[in-house]
Formats: sequence, C-alpha cells, structure tokens
Amino acid sequence: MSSYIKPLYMAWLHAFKRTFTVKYPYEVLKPADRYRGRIELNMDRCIGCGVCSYVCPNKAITLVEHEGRKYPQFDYGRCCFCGFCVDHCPRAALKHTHEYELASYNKEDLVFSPSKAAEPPKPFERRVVTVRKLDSKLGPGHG
Amino acid sequence: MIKLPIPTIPKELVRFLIPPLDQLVKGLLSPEIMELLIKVLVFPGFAFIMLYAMIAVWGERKLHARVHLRIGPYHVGPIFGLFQLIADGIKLLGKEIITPENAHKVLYHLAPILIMTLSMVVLAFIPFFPVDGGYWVIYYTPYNLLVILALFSLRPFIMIMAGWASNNKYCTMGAMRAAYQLLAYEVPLMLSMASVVILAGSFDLAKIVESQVGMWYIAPCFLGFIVFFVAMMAEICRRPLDIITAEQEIVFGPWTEYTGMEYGLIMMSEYVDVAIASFLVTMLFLGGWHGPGLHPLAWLLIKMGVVSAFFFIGRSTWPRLRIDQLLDAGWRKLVPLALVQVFASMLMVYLLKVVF
Amino acid sequence: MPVRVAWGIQHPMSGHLTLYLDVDGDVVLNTEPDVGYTHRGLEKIAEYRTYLQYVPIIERACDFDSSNFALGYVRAVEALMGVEAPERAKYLRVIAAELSRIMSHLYAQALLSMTGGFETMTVWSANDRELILDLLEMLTGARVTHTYIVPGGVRWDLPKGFKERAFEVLNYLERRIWDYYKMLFQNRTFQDRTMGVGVLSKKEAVELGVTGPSLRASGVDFDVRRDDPYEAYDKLDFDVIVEKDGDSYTRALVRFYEIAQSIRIIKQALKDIPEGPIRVKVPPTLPKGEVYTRVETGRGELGIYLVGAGTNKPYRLKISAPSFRNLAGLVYLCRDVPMGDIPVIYYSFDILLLDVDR
Amino acid sequence: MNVDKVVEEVKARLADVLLEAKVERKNYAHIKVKPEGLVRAAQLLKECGYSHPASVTGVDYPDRGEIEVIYHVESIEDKAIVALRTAVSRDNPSLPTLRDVWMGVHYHERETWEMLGVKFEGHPELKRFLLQEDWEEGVYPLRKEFKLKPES
Repeated sequence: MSSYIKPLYMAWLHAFKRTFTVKYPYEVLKPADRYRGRIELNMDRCIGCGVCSYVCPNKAITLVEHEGRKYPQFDYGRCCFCGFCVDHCPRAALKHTHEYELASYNKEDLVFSPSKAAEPPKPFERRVVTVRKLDSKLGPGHG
Repeated sequence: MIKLPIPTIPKELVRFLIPPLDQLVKGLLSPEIMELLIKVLVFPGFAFIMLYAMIAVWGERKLHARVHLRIGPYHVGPIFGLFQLIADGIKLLGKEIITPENAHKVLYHLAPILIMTLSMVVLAFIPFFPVDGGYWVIYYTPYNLLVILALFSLRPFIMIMAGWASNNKYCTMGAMRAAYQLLAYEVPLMLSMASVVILAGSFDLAKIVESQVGMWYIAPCFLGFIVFFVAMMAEICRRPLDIITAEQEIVFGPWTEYTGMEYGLIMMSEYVDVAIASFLVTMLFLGGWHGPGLHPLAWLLIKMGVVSAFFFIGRSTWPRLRIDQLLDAGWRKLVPLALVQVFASMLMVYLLKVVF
Repeated sequence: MPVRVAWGIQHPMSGHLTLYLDVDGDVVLNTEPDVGYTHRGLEKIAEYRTYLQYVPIIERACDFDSSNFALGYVRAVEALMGVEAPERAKYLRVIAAELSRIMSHLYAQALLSMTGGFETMTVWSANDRELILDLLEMLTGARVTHTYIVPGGVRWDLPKGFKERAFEVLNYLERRIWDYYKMLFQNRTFQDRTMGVGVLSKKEAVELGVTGPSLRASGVDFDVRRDDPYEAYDKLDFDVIVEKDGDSYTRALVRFYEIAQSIRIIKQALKDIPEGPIRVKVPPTLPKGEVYTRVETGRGELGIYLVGAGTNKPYRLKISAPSFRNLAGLVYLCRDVPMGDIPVIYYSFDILLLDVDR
Repeated sequence: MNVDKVVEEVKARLADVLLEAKVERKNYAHIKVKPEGLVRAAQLLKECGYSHPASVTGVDYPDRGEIEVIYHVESIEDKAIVALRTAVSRDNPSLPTLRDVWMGVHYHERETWEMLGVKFEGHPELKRFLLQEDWEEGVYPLRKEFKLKPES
C-alpha cells in the first residue's frame, strides 16, 4: 500500500519546490566560453586559401568573389557547427561567436556572404542567466 | 348570389391558442421561469461550468507543471495563463471539422454532442445547497443519486458508438476497452455508494448531506471512500486509469478521429465529469455544504476544488495501468473492500438501532 | 480474426519505427518491423568523406549518445593507423563518453516512463539531463553533437572551472537519482506495468545478439569497458551492473544503476587525470588494411569495421549499431503480449531508430 | 574457447575448405573459408562458444571481382571475436543462410542482401528493409559502381 502512497507524497512535495525553467524568450542562458555558434570572419586576416572549404564535412563553405578577392561564404542551412574550419584556418581568420539564434523565414537568409559573416555578433537584448542553479533541497535527506 | 358564411373562430379558442402578449411576458417573467433560467444559465449551468473548466484546466496544468518543476501556462491572461483555455478554444473553433471518409456520418457527428449533453444533464439532478423551503436544484427527485449514476454509466455506450462510427482500428480498440472498463468499475462504484445509502437511509443526495451534520461519512466509510474515489477515477478516465484513451498505446481511443470543436466538446465533457465526480465525492463522504461560517455554496465549492485537485494529481503521480490489471484490481480488490464496507455499514446501522 | 494495425510513423509513441501488429482483440499475435525512415546511407557517405570529416557525421548516427559513437569510430581509425592517443586525452575521452552515457540513459528513462503516461519522470529526467548538457557544452562547445573526440586525441583541454562545476553537478545528481528511485522504481504502478513484461531469458538474449544494458539485465555479465578495455577504463574502478530477471523493469533498473556508475567513473577520472599533451599528429592517409573495434555505448556494443585503401577516405565502413542488434530482441518479444505492453517493451530496449537505420 | 584454440580446432577440422586462419591480435582471430564450407565453419564456431554475431559485413572488391562477406562472431565467455569470412563472385553472389546456426543473424543478412545483393539461400524473409519501397530492383547502394550524386 505504501508503494502507492509514496509517489503521491513525492508529487505533493515537489509541487512546492523551485522550478527548473529558464523563461527562454525573456531570459537566456549564457553560452559556455567554448560554445560553437555562428562563425565570424575576420576579413583582414583571411587570405582566401580555401582550407575551410576543403575541410568542411557538409560543403557549407564556398569561396566567393568579394571586392576582387576570394572569401568564404557560409551556408548555415548546411553547417553542422563542428568547427573544423576554425581549427584548420592557417591565419586564425575564423572565430566562433556565441550567437545561436539563426532561424530565418527562408533558406536564402541562411547564406552568410563574406560581408555579412564579418559582422560582429548581436548582443543578447534580454536578461542573461549566467548558470543554472542547483536546488540543494532536491534529493533524499532533504525531505 | 349566395353569401357564404364567413367562418368565425370562437374567441375562447383564440385566447387559448395565442395567449395575449402581456400574459405571455408575465408568464415568462414569472419567478419560477426566471429561477430556472438562472439555474440553467448561471449556476449550476453553463456559466459555472465554463468558469470551472477554465480554472480546472489552468489549475491542472499548473499543478502538473509544478510537480514537474516547470512553470506551466504563462502568457495568456492575467494570473499566469488563466485564459489559456479561452485561447485554446478560439484555436479549436478555427479548425476544420474533418469527417473520415468511411465513417458513419450521423453517428460520428452525434457522439461528441451526446457525450457533452449527457455530462451536462447530470448537473440538473444534483441538489447544491439548501434554499428556504427546498434545495437549489433544477429537477428534484428523491432518487437523484440513482439517476446520476445511471446517466453516468451511459458514457461507455457513447464511446462504443463513436468508436464504431469512426471506422478506425484504434477507435474500435478504444471502444472495446471502454466496454471492459465498464465491467471493472461499475460494481464497486455501486457497492461503495450503497454503504453510504445504508447509513443515510435514503437515495436522496440532499438527505445524505443533511444526515452528515455530526460526522462526515468519510469516518465510518473510509474504505468505501477509497473504493468510490478509485472507481470514480476509472469512470471519468483520469490518468492512472485512462485506459480507454491511452495516448501511448491507442492514440486517443474512441476519439482519435475528432478534430476542431468536436474535440473541444469531448475535452469539455471530461472536465464537466470531473466537476460532477468531485461534487459526488464531496456530498457522499465529505459533508457536502456543511461547514462553519461561510455560505453553504462556498463550502461546497472549496471542498469540491480540493477533491478535484486530488483527481488531477493522479496524472503526475502514477503511470497508467493496463486493462487486465484494472479488471483484476476492480474485481479482486475493490469489490471485496466495498463488500466489507457494506457489511460494516449494515452492522453500524443495526447496532445504532439496537443500542439507542 | 486478427487485424493488422500499423503501429507507427504516425503514432504518439512510435518514433520513427513502424510495427505492423496482428492484433486479436487487445492481444498482439505477431509483429513485423518496418524501419528505414531515417536511413541516410551513413556507410556510403563514409566512402566520400575524409576520415576526419566523418567524425561529425557518425555522431549523427546516434544523436543522444554522440560522443560514444565518435569514440568507437575514432578508435577504429587510430587502430588502423597504429596511433595511440596520449594519456591525458584518454581520460578526457572517458569523461566525455561517460557524460554522454548519462545523457543517453536519462533520456531512455524519460521515454520509458512516458510510455505509461508518467510525464513527471519524463520531465525530471529531462531537467537533469540539461545539467549534463551544460557540462558537455563547457567541455566540448556543443550540447548534443560534440565533435570532441578526433583521431589522435581530443580537440580541447579541460576548461577553467570545469572540475568544480562538474563535481557540483555530479554530487547533486548522485543525490537526485534517489528521487527517481523513489518516484519511479518504487512506484507500485510502474512496477505493475513493467515487471514480468517482455521477459528475455539469458539464452535467448545471447542467441539473438541483444547487447548493452538489455543483455546485462538478462543476467549476462558482459561489458566491453571491462572485458575489452579501451582508453582509460582499465585504470578506473567501476562495477558492471548485472541483474537476472530480464524484464522491462530490470532493463530500466540496470540503466539507472549505470548512471550512478558513470558518475563514479567521471569523478575518478577528474581526480586521476594526468598532465600532458592532448593530441598527437596522425598520418594524413588511412593505411591499407582492416580493423574491427568495439566500444560500449549507452545502448550497447558498437562495432566498427573499417577498411582502409591507402587514401584519406575509408574504403568501407560498417557500423554495427547496438539498436540494430536490439531490434531482434524487440521483435522476438512483441508476440502474444497485450497491446498496452508494446510501447513498454519498445522503450525498455532503448532502441533509437536513427541508430538502426544509419 | 580461446581464439588460439579455435584456430587450431578450425585448422584440424576444416582443412578441406579453409583458406586462411590466424590470430590477428589478442582476442581477435580471423578465419577465411570457401563458401561451401561456411555452414560447417559456423557450426564449429558455435560449438566453440561463439554464440552470436555482432555484425555481418559485405565488402565489394570490383578489381578482384568478388564480394567478401564477414561475420563477426562474439563469445561472451572468452570476450573474444572471430571474423568468419568468405568471398563470393560479384556476378551471382549467393551464400547459404546461417540463420539456423545463429538466430541473431536474421536482420544482418537481410541488410547485407539489400545493400550488396548477396543472396542468402534459405533465408525466410529476404525483402526490403532499410531502403524505401520504390527503390529500383537490382541496384545495390554499397557496391562500388553505385556512385553518390555530386552535391549541387
């Protein structure tokens, strides 16, 4: 009988604990330092060698002509955010930003031309939760 | 030229057939009619049920979410998503009502209307609180408990009808399960109710409540209370016993094919059923409208709200049982417990008669 | 007369699997699986990608357990090249793989409790899985598909503050899982639903080739981590959980205890981790030859058969996925059971269809 | 039975069909037999405690004109793997099914048939498994002549 009642007790107990939810559109979690978000291109350092395009597993990077020089163009419809291009760039011209809200209404907007890729990341406009709090009152020995 | 006599209608007949307007208005505005209108439209009728469904859906989702350590409805309405049901209702109104090609069209569209009607009709027989010279009830009969349970046990037949009419394998399976489930809960439900009826000596809910002035029946009939609560949970398909509409197994049971507002009606009827079940539990075991200080109706609603919460929290407490396990529990556990309770009640009544 | 019901592809609980069930009343007489809805031809793609490019792709073979899958593939590549990862990288790999295993097991537990409509455990498990995902994000930079383990080592060292946060989260989780035990495994209704459902005896389990926690639940004492040790597992102390009942409840219970063991392994690895380099140079091409390696993923044993042809692309790659092997057990058990037990048996095996179809 | 002993046993008892048998590394041996000796070899391995297959792989070698089929067989007791391999011609690849020896080989063989066209004689359920229903008959995606379309 107690094995029927105990879950009921547990359920009522947890009804008054602190919630886990991050209210996403209003507040966002701070990504970790190493987070692999949108790739930012440093146009001054880029030499247009094409290593990023060669190493990309999904062929998301193509080299395009821009102001008379070759620069990578990123297609985030294909990108898998593995970061091999950043690793292999001989001039460290590529860098991950923490921007991850890349959804768009059409496929064409996901193709980031060199000039668009060179823009700095947009800052978060909402409250930023730095880290998830662990509820020390959860678990046995605490109720 | 022959003058034909113009047929004349006797004045009495005219007055009888078409009553003058003033009398009509007077008749319609008579206190009896007005009272009936209030009962049907406000309490316990449409307005109350809409309000209850709104608060119940919100409360269930909130409670459920809190147990999950979530927040629950958050955006719509003033206090953290109270108007969620209205938003859902508007969405459902905008949806197309789809009829499956091979369905029996008439029965298919009749089923959701019937199940909603059936749930609402039950409200007409519940005496809610005493008013001078009687009770606040739409239609009073001394056998109202019997009528309510008889109407309640019609629900599986409508489910079978819907399941058959939808012409879908999952719907048919759900309909069969509805029939099985009827066998499991109906007998313990009646038996546990009988123990209260024996103690009160009446089939009238009002009398039963009146006889609980000194002591709520939950004390002498604790076993009966448990059995009644569990059987009622099976009757109104709350989570551990919602085998008929088991989502993970047979999609949505007999109601799989319904869309739009027909689906809305079905969901609404479930919440009406929770309201009625909570009223019944309150009145049979928890002293109905008795309580110090407040208006009887307030006490009734408070108790009923608490009982509803216990109906709702089952969803986040236990996983669903299998149909054979429910039948097993119904016949091997609930029926013997209910029988013990019936004999205990009889013994109590007998002892009371002998001793006093 | 039995009716053939298509349980799947458009069903709340089927995932990407279709089971054609022959149902008589409420009893399933026979089952025929129809898989392939997520077939992406990963084995063929391998022949068109360099061995490094394939790492993020094989992680997609099993999204919920990506580091373990990457580890299996990377070990095959390294064995073929004759390269060994440095000592510190081995420990880091163990940490990533075990975090990935916890992530996978929590998800399996969430789905299994969902089969009974028990959303509480689903959300609790998902909540605590988030904490593990946060740790993985700190370590690898991505939450689900990490691309952390590459041929020759790992890509990054431990970040600053990782040890403290990891101990904090793991200590919390170690306490918290006993809430799961109370709420799920001691819940009488859950026991009723899963105990004695889908019983796979020891002999049947071995003959069908069932693997992983499902095999250990049937009483077979076999774990690749201990019996064919790879990376740093031979230096770490952990128990292999073996139960003997072989029903759905036991399969869930084995996974539950393995979460505790994984926490233990990560804590040890974080304490014992040696200093040193994390990545060594690897040759640019795969040498001629072939190799078969196996690792223990969250779902069971993953075998990778790799044939090299002297180019930088594999000549042939075979992924022997654990869910593919467990599928045989599922089909074997879905006979003469009530309709309500189908989802329970399905999710007790923790079959991920991405992994079956590849 | 230990892999060394298995290799000795195989050499002693399957000499007429054996092409190659060696211990490659610790707990891993491979045995190559002629197709006609496959069932006998499988039965022998099962006697030795190699109770279930871990994978069935087909590798296409167009230059040699043959498809190699490899059964990786596991033993729980020895924690060892034996790769039982055989080669069939590409033009008419056909092998006896090992389903009667190892129950677990069922879906593996079905997949190998679908992907490489190796026909397993006596297999009860040799039909579409992973590929879609309207896949062209006689096109086997893991053979080398099947090329992926170049991406746009």
